[in-house]
Amino acid sequence: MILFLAYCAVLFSFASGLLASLSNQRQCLLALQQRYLKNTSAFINHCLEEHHYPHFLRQAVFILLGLSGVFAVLAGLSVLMSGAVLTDQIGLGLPWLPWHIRFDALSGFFFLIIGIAVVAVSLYGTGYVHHYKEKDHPFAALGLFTGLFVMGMLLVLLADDAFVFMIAWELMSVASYFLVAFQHEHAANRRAAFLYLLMAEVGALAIILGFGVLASFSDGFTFDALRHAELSSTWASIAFGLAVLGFGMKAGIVPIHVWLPEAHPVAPSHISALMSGVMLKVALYGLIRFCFDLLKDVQWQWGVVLLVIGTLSALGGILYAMMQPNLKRLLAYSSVENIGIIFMVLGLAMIFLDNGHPELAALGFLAALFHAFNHALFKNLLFLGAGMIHQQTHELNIDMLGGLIKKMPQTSVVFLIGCMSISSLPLFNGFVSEWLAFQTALQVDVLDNGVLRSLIPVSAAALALTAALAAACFVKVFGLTFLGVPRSRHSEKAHEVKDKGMLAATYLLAGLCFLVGIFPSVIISLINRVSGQLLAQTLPNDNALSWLWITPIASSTEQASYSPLLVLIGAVMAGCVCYWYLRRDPEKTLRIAPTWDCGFGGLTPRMQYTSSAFTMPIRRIFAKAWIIDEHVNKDFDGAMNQEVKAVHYSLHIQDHSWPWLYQPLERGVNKLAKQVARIQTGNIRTYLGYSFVTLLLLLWVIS
Amino acid sequence: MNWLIAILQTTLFVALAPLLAGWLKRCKCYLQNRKAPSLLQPYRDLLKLVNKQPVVSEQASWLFIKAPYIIFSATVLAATVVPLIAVNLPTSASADVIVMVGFFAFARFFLALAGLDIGTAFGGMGSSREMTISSLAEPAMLMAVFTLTMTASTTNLSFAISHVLEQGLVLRPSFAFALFALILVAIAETGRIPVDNPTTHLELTMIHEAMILEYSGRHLALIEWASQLKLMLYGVLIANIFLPWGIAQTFSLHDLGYGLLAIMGKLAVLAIILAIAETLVAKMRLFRVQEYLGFAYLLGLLGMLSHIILEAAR
Amino acid sequence: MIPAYLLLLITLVGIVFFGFTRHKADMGKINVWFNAVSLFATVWLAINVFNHGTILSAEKAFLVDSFNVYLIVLTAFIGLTTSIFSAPYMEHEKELGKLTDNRLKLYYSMYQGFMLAMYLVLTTNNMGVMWVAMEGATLATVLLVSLYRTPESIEAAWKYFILCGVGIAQALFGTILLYYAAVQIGDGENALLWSELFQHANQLNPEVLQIAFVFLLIGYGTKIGLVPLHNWLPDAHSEGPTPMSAVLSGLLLNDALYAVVRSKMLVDGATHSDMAGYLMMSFGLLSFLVGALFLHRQKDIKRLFSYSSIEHMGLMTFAFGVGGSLATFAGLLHMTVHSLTKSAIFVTVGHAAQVAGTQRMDKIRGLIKTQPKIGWGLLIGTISIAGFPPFGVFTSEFLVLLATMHSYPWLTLPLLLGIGIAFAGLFRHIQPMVYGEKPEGQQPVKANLLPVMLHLALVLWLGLAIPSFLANWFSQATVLISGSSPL
Amino acid sequence: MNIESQDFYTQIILSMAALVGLTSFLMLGQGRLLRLIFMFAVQGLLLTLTTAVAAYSLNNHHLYISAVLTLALKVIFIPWMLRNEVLKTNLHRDVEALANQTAVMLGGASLMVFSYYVLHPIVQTTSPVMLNALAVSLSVMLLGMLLMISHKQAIAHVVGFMSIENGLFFAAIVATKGMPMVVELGIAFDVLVAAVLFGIFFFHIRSSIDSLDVDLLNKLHEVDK
Repeated sequence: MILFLAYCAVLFSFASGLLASLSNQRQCLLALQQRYLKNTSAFINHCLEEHHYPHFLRQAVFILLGLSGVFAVLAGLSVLMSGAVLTDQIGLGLPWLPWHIRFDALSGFFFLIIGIAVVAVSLYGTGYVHHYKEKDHPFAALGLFTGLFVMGMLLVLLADDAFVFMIAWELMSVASYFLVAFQHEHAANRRAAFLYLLMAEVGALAIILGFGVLASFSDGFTFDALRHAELSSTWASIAFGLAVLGFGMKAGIVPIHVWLPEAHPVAPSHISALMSGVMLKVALYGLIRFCFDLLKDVQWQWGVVLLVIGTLSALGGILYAMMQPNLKRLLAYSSVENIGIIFMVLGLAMIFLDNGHPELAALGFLAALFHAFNHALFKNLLFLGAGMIHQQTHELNIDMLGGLIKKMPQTSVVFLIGCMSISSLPLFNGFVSEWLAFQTALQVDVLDNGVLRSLIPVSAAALALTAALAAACFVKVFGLTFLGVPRSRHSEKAHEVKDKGMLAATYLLAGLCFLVGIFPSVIISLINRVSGQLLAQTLPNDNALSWLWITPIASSTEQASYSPLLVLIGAVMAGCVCYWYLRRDPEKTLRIAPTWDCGFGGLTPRMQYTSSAFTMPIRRIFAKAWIIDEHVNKDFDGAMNQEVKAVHYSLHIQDHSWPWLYQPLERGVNKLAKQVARIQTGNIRTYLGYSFVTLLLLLWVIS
Repeated sequence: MNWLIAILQTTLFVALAPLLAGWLKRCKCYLQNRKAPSLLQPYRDLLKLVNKQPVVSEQASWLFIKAPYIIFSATVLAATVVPLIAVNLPTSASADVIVMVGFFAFARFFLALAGLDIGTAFGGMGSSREMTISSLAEPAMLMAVFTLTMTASTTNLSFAISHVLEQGLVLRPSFAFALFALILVAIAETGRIPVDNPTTHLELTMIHEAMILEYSGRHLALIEWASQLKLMLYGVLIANIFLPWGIAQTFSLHDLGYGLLAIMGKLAVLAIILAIAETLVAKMRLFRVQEYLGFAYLLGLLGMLSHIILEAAR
Repeated sequence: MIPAYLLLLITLVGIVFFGFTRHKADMGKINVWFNAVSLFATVWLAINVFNHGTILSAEKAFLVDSFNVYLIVLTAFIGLTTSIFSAPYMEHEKELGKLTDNRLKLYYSMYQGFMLAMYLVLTTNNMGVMWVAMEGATLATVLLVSLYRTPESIEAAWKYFILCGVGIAQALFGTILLYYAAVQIGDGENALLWSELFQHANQLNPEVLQIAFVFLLIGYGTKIGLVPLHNWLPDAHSEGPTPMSAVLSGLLLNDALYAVVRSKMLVDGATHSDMAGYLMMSFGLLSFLVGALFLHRQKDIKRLFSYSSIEHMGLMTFAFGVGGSLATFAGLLHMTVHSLTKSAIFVTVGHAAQVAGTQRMDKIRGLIKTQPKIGWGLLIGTISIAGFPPFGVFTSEFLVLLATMHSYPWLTLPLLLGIGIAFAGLFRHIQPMVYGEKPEGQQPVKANLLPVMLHLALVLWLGLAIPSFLANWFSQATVLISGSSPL
Repeated sequence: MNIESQDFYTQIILSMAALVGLTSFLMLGQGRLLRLIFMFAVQGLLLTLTTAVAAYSLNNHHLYISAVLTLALKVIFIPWMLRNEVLKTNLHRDVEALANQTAVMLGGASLMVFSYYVLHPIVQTTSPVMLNALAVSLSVMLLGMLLMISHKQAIAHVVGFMSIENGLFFAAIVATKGMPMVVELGIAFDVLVAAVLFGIFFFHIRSSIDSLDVDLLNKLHEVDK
């Protein structure tokens, strides 16, 4: 039954894709209708009319997509509730290896994440894709590959053998590649798509090899077989390394993250939302499945690796994000940061697990999955918000925006909520998972290893730095985008989004962000089942997860406790009291006056702080983190060229891993190819010489 | 009963904050041999501001008007967490020290947004600098706090403090480091000399003032009050974590009164020290701040390490 | 066995017919019909084999077992689809004035001649006849490579002729040595029959067979296009008419590999060393890597894909060299999917070249905007050949990787490198061609993309699920070759 | 083994082998095309004789047919065709300057040794005669390739190609008493067609680069100059 729900989710996504691919086939459909259905209902005719058809088709496609999301949520919840492990086989694949399907708590949890995201996106989609011109950007391609993309992600979660896992994984990659290349008239997008697909390929190969290592120590590719592989710790570590490389490539950890900020922003916004919010989670799922499930006995050194990588990614991600003037690129970089945080906490979980503290491992695991969940929520929210802004202003450069809070009040509210959750302020979901992460890190005292005992707190402080920087970053985003005075005509002319669906989607996500922030224990109890199944260890005490408190470590509030609800009540009380007190007599209402301009007059929007101005102190302080080239040239004129007529300022900030990692590789391959090409001389006698020498060589070898 | 005391303690916090500010100003005046205003001057200012009609820029959005209330209540919530005169209060269980830092972040977030809302260069400058400094200060502070929480193996302040009390006077090198780090952070966070100068409005140097330049009337009052509260919060943190003696562990009237006196005494001393420091030290350039906070972070780290290596080594 | 004879007869008739036909208008369609009939014959043959297992004709001249039966059907199928594509294509070329009627006659009759040679290579049981047929294939195609009579095409044809001729001569020496080893244990007449040799393989003289294998490998390897014997391949592919490139890549290379594998089976039977395997592995790996690197420097679209053929043939050779059930199964599967995909790609490439009026890749732009079918066809085909699921190429590459991981873990690194490099090499060229705005002067052409769709659909099917009868044949062939079954 | 202990047939075969080897050596060193072709014809003739002898002494009748075929193709038709080609293009006047001829000859000699070395493992399974015959034919084949590598003229290439065929044929006759008839015929047919095609190609090549120097066929290369 539960499995049936899961299958429904997959099939509906596929169906939506297929339906979308019909968008250019109106004639054929008409022909079919005339051929077969003699007495067609008025509705069908209505749908098939010239000007209605595309509209109805889009509706139908997104409805199907939404259904798949709903079913995914249902399936996920039900499997988490029942705590069952369902397996199945489908008669596809290799003759001796049918597709193995397995649906357990872990998959269920990620089903939940994907489901929510997909529902939101499908609500949002109809309104958003409206402004694409059919001629340049055919809806057929968009819808088809969206469906396949979602289907791929769901299948990855269901896979129970290496083969179908890889098929689903690559389906996901390829489909999303086509979506990244959807607006392929810009060279930048093409380049991004190429880079993306290349990275996906390399990552996938690494993953295959990871499975290969396991498979060569066991019989067959089913996960059951792989689970029972007896590996030496060296081979296990090799497999782990390959897995981190492969899944990390997709998850976008530093320094192999460069494709991510290129690829995610150039897709249509609702796709960026799916890619950044959900696909990264699928990569995470892969890593968890590989490390905690297939490679049973985790080694703490792996944990340290993840911890270090995670810390790097978190810091690097947020620092790079700070410097981006492009809203969607910024969001993409902040995904790198969040993935980094998740990796850190997973690393902690591994360390605790191998040092014999499974309950703390469960805590770390909890924090990681919870943060994954939250990130999916608010990153989707923010990307969808960015999409609305883009749709209304045709502008993503936040130096060109501003003052939107008055033009788009509803959007601004949901976006604000997104910003607050992502910069992990109390009362919102981001804070809870970060709090749990800190709690995990603070349990370091139980460890004996001095290195770990001193390493973990440092990384905890790095986490703190990350959080603070994130807050700064999103103050910048919200402040420059929505507040202040419009900086361009586009943002001057912006209006609130008309489409109900788009607003509904964002409201849904924003509401979830808030509710999860207030009642985290609901989600936590769900995740607890996951860790129960995977680590055979839940949090020490179940009553710790009462609806009111989270006290993850001990049952009493002895060690650490957080009760969002009480906090909320307190806040509301305090707020109301002073509000009521201060607003009590009516004649002291506000007086509206022009802004104080220091008596000079003529404040212009250009006097406001821009993105690069806002982040200038950070840029000065962490100057080593980027490759900055900053130019100020002044045009002089007047007598003796003394007076400055105009000042030109240009700032270009680049990632370190371009010159250090990517360009060397590219150059190397080209050079090698150039060398190799020299054997194709064009002279036939040389060619004969080759075959001659080869013959002699082989003859000499064998005798 | 407990809840009552908790609420009482919070109100005490709110009520006493301006007094501390007044006392601090007074000390500085003595030191700089100026004629000091009365201790109650801050209260008068607040009252005056509250009764004025606020003027709001025409470019302001709803966020600008709501922000002061949010900031104030966030700070008040932070105050509920910190034990002022008594430990083991129920409110301190609802949120631990990390949440308290969270509240500060919350207030700061909205303060910075409010600064950006009007769209003047001052506001942007202020928020940019504020966010920079705080994002450097936060890890340093957490390092300092973690030293304590790892010693007491809890992040719940009141339990941590009572843990320190039970142990009695132990000379912990880690605490010395942590104390110093926390003081540095407190100075940075509350915008005192040498990081920021609350009394000047010189655009080259001002940080906090630049953000609230557009505020007036009750809004300004709330924000001022919140910042005084923040100052006091840090003071109390330092005082009660590192020398908690005198704080009430039972809720008898005698103990509570004793606790109140004790904390007031400690705060008075701290204020004097701060005043002396502010008189002696000159304000530093903005881009030296990271060295300053880096030093604070280093101290926090040293505290942590010395805890791990010297005190809890296995 | 009748269908096999029928097959050879049809193609023979085809040669003669096109040689002397009068009505030149619709030779293309007639060609399609010829191939259709041969496809029918092969299917009939396949059904027979399916029902009765291995078929050995009277006096053992022909042998159809589970190893070559599907190759035969595949050959006929690709022959048919390519002829479907070539009918309008050659018409268009004629309208462009590149060809005359007589050359078209030559083209079609040689087309049939080539098919004849292919069928003979596959069906014959006699290693000598196999050699003759292989040489015949060269002779049949060499004039087609120079069909356009441009200096380049003549140069290409000459190189093709000489290199393959010399190579094949070495293969003949290998065959003679084989015969020499055989006559020592048996009578003269049957001594070249593969079935006989295979039965008595363990009695054959190992030293002689080792030497013989070297010659056979180099000889037929020249035809497979193994580096460093590959030099003729890109020239011949790029300069000949596109349908020719399609069948060369799709069929000729496969059959050469088939010949090598047949001889390897004998050698393995005789010598109980892995010498043959190691030779094939090293050649395969070398070709794979070098082919992948060459991809990066191509300017001509057909050259590009001919190098990708080299690369894939290298992979197959490697797989057969690794031996073992998994790798062999993968090799067999890869032969199928590669020839399907590659011929489909060449079809689209041909049309793309006609759309842009050139084969230079920097002139071909914005295909999707110009003619979506061709653009998407090329893109999907490339995706499939680059080894992305759910296409069949992925399945075989997956298996090869795992098998290698199992037996020679460290060889997976070069494999990985090769796949990555090859992928980058393909896409850095393909993307700009299919995407982007259409340049002025590019006009849609009359194109029949049915073959492409058919092929890609089949490859997709093979990637998702391998039909049982095919799976049986594969596994039986695997048992024949590697001695153990993957099932 | 010493030759006097062998029967007469074997002695003939061995001397033939020696002669065939000699001819390919002469071809290798030959700069003038007409002489080259003549040498080739001589080699064909020797081959025919060998076949005839083998046919006679083993009274294996189908070898007679292959002898006739050889005569027709390799002694008469192909040399005639090549000769015409040479005369038509006035190539009989100029001598091709072979790059470091001595090295090539020495290389040829060492090849002979090499082929003995390669085929040596076979010796214990068979009579030394066979070994010698195989070795000679292998070396003839290698010398043919060397000829193609060292000569520039397309015609020389054809001669080399055909002499490789000769080597193979010699091996087939001597070592294995002739291949099965089908194969024999097939090979002969292939050689015929190949010869015809060569004729066609000479025409095409001349019409495209009006020369028969294969070094001029170098448009299709991938070395960026």
